[in-house]
Amino acid sequence: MELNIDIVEERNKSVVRLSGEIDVYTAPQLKEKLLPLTKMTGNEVEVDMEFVSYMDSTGLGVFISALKSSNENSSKLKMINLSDRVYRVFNITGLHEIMDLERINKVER
Amino acid sequence: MELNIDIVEERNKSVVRLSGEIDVYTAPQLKEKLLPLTKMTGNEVEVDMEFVSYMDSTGLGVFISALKSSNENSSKLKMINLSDRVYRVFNITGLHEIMDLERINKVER
Amino acid sequence: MSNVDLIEMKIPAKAEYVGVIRLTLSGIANRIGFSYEEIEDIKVAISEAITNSITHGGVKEGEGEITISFGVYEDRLEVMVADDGESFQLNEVKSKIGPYKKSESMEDLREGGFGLFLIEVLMDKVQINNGLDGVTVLMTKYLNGVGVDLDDDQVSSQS
Amino acid sequence: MSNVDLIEMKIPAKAEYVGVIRLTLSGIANRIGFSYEEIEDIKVAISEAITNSITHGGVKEGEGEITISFGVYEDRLEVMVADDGESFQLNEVKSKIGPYKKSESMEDLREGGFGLFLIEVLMDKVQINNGLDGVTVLMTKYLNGVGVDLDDDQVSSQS
Ligand SMILES: Nc1ncnc2c1ncn2[C@@H]1O[C@H](COP(=O)(O)OP(=O)(O)O)[C@@H](O)[C@H]1O
Ligand SMILES: Nc1ncnc2c1ncn2[C@@H]1O[C@H](COP(=O)(O)OP(=O)(O)O)[C@@H](O)[C@H]1O
Repeated sequence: MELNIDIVEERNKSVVRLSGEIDVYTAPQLKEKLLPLTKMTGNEVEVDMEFVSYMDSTGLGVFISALKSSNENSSKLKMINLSDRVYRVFNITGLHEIMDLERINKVER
Repeated sequence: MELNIDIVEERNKSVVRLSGEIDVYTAPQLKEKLLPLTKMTGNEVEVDMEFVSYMDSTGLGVFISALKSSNENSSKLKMINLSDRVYRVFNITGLHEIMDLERINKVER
Repeated sequence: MSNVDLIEMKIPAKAEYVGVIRLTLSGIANRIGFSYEEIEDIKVAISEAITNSITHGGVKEGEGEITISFGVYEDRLEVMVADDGESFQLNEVKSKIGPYKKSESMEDLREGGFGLFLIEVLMDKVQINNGLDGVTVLMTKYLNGVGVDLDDDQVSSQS
Repeated sequence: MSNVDLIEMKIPAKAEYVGVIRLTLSGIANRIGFSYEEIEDIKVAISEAITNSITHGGVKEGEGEITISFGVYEDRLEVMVADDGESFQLNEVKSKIGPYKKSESMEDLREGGFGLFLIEVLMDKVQINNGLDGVTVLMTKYLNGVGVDLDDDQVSSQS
């Protein structure tokens, strides 16, 4: 019932490793850590979601504002290793059409 | 929140493999399956508790009546692969003194 | 013996307790016999309803109370989420929710409005009641995944 | 803002719901910061209290209701289990419970009576109230495992 957020900074790239649940309780922490990374021009932000066991619309909200910010600041946002469960939430809401998503063991966008 | 009870009959020996939780909901099923095995004279009843994730006093009640029955019917009752959690409940209540218990990775009686 | 078991919970309107309700729900849904996938879907739907009560209920964070009722039937689960906050214009809101549409430009992309939509997609039947003293969301999920229309308003008549 | 969060649950007095309460409890205790071992201990204590309400509450299986209240404090968890069944002679019972004693012969070995004893050992503070309309067990577990005696009767005054 917590969300661990691990950030590794590489050259022009930030890798964000999440593990736990993204809900109304944890989404604010995620937003606070993720948004600054998308504000660095030219930065490639890769969010590894392999160990995200739960996500609802509060998570979508965070990724939508991160996407907007990355568009405004010419950075890139990519979510990788999405489980079927997590992908399902993006997919039902149609957001898979505008987000750069890579499913676990399945390449899609 | 269920208890799976698997019984393998060998020569003069019954191996009972439990997995799940032993509580007020599942204890009656366990009693129903375990007691008849202790009623066979000379039978050796071995209960493998490795995958028991939870047990409370309702489980103790079942094992006490099985022990009584095995004493009356000259059979043997032995519990093996007890996790620390499960052993703790026998231990606190002092029942480890009269039961044949073998802890997981630790030999005791 | 009645043909429904009612489980009622009251929690503070605080974000940190949504996860607790998900755990309770998983136990109840498991008892009824829902699959892992179905349980995960119901978890999202209930979390959305509770999240709305917390964020839109109109109460200061931590001051309101949310009531969650689980109606356990043989063939279905009914979940009611009720807050004691402000009501809202359902029709106005309904015109705004739904999936992302390609026509939306990136700049206008809304960051919310997916919660009620997810509830509708993930559950078989949804009923929203706007009272003077808060919003009540009644959600039904059938065991076989098919939303048969039966006379099943036992929980709703309680609200 | 008060310094306690109250979570209240009502369940049918049926064996199948004890596991649901354990799940809820694990979420709440985890929030407070209890260790895995401590959470498992509290699970046993609460299950014992609910089991007693189901089996000794004097109601026909499936007809009574059990109320479980969780009082979430910074330094402790208070859990109250209350049934609407019959009361009992606490003093008479107290003389019978306890751990197994070597003096007991195998034939006389009691098959029950370990529930209340486990509650007392596993929790830091236990208070049993015998009302006219049922039994209330109030259990407290402190975060650091030490049962400091503070003025902490907020939940009990509710019963
Ligand atoms: N419990 C509630 N109390 C008051 N208003 C609500 C409630 N639930 C939903 N609403 C209204 O419905 C709108 C749509 O909700 P939803 O689809 O969950 O999206 P979001 O919560 O992201 O805005 C909310 O913005 C709010 O105006
Ligand atoms: N909620 C309750 N309602 C009525 N009697 C109770 C309740 N809880 C405990 N008791 C009484 O206390 C006795 C001891 O309980 P316990 O130690 O849990 O052992 P057991 O339940 O195995 O008998 C019970 O046998 C019963 O007589």
